[in-house]
Amino acid sequence: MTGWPDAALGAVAGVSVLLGVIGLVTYVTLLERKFAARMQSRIGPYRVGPHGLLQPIADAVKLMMKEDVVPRNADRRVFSIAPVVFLIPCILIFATIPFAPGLGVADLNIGILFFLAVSSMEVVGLFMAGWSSNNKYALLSAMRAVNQIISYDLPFLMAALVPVILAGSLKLGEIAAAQDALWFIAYPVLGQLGFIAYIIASVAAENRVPFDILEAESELVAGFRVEYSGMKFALIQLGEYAHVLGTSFLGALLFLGAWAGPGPEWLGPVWFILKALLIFLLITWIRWSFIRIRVDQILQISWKLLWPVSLVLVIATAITVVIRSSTGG
Amino acid sequence: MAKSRGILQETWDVATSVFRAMRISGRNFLRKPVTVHYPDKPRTYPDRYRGLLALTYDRETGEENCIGCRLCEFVCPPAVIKVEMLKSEKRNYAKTFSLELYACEFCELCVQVCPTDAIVMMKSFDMATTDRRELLLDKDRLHAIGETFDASWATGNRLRDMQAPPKKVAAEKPAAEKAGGEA
Amino acid sequence: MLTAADVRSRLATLDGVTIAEGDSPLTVTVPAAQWATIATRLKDEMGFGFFSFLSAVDWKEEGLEVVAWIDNTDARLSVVLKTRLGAGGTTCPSLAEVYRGANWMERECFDMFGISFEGHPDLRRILLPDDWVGYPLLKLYDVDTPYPPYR
Amino acid sequence: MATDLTPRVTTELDYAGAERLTMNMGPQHPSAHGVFRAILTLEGETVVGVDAVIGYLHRCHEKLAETLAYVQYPSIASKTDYVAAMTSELAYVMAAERIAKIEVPKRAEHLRVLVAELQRVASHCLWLGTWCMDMGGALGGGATIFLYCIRERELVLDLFEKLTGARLLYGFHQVGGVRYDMPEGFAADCRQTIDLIEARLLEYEAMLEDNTFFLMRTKGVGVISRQLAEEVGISGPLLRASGVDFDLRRDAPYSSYQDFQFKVPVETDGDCLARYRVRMVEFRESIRIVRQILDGLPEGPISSRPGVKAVAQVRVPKGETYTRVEGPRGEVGCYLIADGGPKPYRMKWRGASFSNLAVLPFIIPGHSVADVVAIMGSVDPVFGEVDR
Repeated sequence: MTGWPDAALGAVAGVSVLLGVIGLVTYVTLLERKFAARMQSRIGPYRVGPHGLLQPIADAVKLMMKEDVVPRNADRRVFSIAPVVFLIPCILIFATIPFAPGLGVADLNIGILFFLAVSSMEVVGLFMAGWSSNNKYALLSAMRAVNQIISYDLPFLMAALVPVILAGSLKLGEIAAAQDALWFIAYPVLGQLGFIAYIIASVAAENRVPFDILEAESELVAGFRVEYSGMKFALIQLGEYAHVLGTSFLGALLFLGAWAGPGPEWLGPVWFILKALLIFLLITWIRWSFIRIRVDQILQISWKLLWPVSLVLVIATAITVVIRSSTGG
Repeated sequence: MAKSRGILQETWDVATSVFRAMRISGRNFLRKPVTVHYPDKPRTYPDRYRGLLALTYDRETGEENCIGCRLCEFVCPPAVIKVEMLKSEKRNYAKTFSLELYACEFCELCVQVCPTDAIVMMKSFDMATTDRRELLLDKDRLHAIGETFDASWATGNRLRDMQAPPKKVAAEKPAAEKAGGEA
Repeated sequence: MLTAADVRSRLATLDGVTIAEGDSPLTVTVPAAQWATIATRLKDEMGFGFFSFLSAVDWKEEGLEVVAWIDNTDARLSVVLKTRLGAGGTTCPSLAEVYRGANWMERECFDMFGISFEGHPDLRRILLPDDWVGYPLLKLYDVDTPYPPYR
Repeated sequence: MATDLTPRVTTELDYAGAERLTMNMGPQHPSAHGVFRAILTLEGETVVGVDAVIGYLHRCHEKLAETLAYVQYPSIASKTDYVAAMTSELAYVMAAERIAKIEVPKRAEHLRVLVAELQRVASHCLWLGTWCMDMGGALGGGATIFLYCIRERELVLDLFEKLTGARLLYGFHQVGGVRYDMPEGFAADCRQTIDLIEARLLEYEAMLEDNTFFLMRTKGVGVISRQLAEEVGISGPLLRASGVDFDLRRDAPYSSYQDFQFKVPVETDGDCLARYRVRMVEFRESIRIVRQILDGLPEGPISSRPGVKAVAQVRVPKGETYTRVEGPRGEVGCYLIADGGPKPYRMKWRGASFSNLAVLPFIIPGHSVADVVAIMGSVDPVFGEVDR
């Protein structure tokens, strides 16, 4: 076995996943806009292309052509690399996701841990962006970001652990394969509760309404990205949506049985993407239905409600699995 | 959140309220959107729409209705109308008539006071422009606008008829209408 | 329940207070020196707690007049307090300590008429820019007074 | 219900070690509701001091009124409170009528009440929407409720458009009556609209009042005590939410409010939720009044004086008066001094929002930044009226 073909294959897979993700993310914004518009009795993007289908491209071109403004008193270097630092973990989370059996960049042994670890790295980029902007809104937002993401990564982790325990593996491919017979969302009680906890925690970890206090455009204008414009803003936006999408994919993988679905095997990835989009729409639906809550209340919900509940859930899952294996085996 | 209620009750409340709010937004998702694509689909204006201002011609003789009496100039609250009178033998004319549409507030007072129904409002507001000077309307342009769009219901005589106490209406209405048609 | 006649009789005993005809509202003219004390009495003793507005009128040669309108929301009585500052007079005691709402109203009055309210905690322009010259609502102030850099 | 009405005002916080941050909120800010600038002093996320700066929209209406005649000013008066133009026009016109002792025909009085109440519905729609957007963000559920409210407000504006031809600044009132009579089919449209809005109110309530998140954001936030409310002179729904049972429509009836039955909602909590509840009841009461008017609208002239023919047509004899109108935001007052000519000698415009906003420096300290926008929104200021 030579190293060459493997490396080349890895590079090709990596680049194609990257491009695929970027393409998907741009169109997911359109999906969200259309969905939200319809929910609000509007029509949404319509002018660019038939039914606004070219709108994301127009947006991207517009953002690329915009002047790149750096505030005079900003920390120039940090300000410039912050969007990249933010974007990299958000894209990197796709690395471990298998889109079909064996079809992924790297189905690591500790796939889910990699996912969770990398996805929480985005807070570094957030904080860098907020701090270096030399803007008080951005600074407040950065503080809130650290607060919130740290408090919600724990319940997020706990919720993600439920399927891990049920499947008995940290490898995402095996978790998906374990759901061939029964999707974990259909697993009595534990599956549903785990799914709900997962959705709540992911909404919060992705800073979406009602937990979008770090963006909070009505109080902090746009939070950490208030000073960004042009391409850097586009990168941040891309990262944010990539993160949401990544979490949706993980959700679909953990609870909705990933590529399992009727039809031939090559339809697997399609099913997977559809399920991920379903979760994305659910998150969007939540986003456009609630008002935001205050930072102290968000922390309260996390530490007093969600964290204990998810902990109990994990323990219950563990006990169930042990009982099942001892009785069944 | 009241502290007395248990954590289960609280969770249940949150869950049901989440469900209810999402049901409402879901219900609205199924409704038809209310927005329309405006320039593609023309909007219907009510009869009394107060839009662009215009000067009118007499339908029968083809003469200008404006007699340059300057009543509209005096009554205009933001003072955007400037009229100069041209004295003539039979009747007077407006020598110049300018209207600064960019400062106009569409209060319809100029229409209201006009004795000859010369100035009216149009059922349109389509006059977006990138140049202020295009909104400084002179007499010719005001006449041209009057030819381009549909006129609203309101004219000076009609407005005064509507407002006048009833005894006057009964006596003067036919006369007023006649006068409005002739002048 | 407090009636207009009660208020009238209780105010009539005070020096320098003249009460005009008519009960709604009760128009009470007081000397400027007693402006704040009478307002305090109305508020504390007769329950006129609701502060509606405070403004001034420029009577040209006769000088400025300060007007305040206060209500008793329980008895539904209204009192108009008036005081003349005299020709050329521009000082008036402040009501800001009595009614917290007078704070902004007096600032506006200072802004527009140049009346300095003595005892006001924070008397500065409120609606106009800080560098504005003149007091627009005085009758002597011309509408077209230029304000650099505008116009 | 025993409620602690002491406001959450803590100008001196317990700890003094934190570095203070001065933050300019506005004049360009998504929830400035126009052009309001609050200079906030923060300790962490807690506001410890606020300096409100207003005047960015100042047009000196009071001087303007001295230069415009009685027939001209009503169409400008609508620009003070541009969200509730009908009520501000009404205040001015009533002041002139009261000094000149001009009778207004019954039909005109009823039409005035009709438009005032429809205006209240429209204005409260806008309030609810913008307030939710303040709390929920333009990219979240707040925007959804905002758009629902705007959707319903548009229907009322359509009615006004049918009636007067304008959507925002109407110029509907004139001294002696109103300028426009109801067009054909207006009553039926009106009924249909208010029925629809009444049904949609239930949806708003399902999205807000039943929602734990909403209660968390509003309950106990921005408490205005009864005494503070009266002293500052805040009025309208805010005053009633603080436990003062005072509504000018009932307690000092103007126009023809004495002819109609309606309930005046009073809440004692004085917080944002109480203000919301008062306004939600007012919605329904306004709709109820509109129904009563449509049921019994008298026939007759709409103006006791002939329509305006010239600028100096209306002259008002010497005299002075103060008329107050219960606008959607509270007491809109016009203190008018006439000197016998076609123009007033002096006019003082009491904007409800001006006094309502003056309460902010007293209640904001002690709250967090997120609460500032919630309180601002619940006060419902319209800056045309604040700055006049």
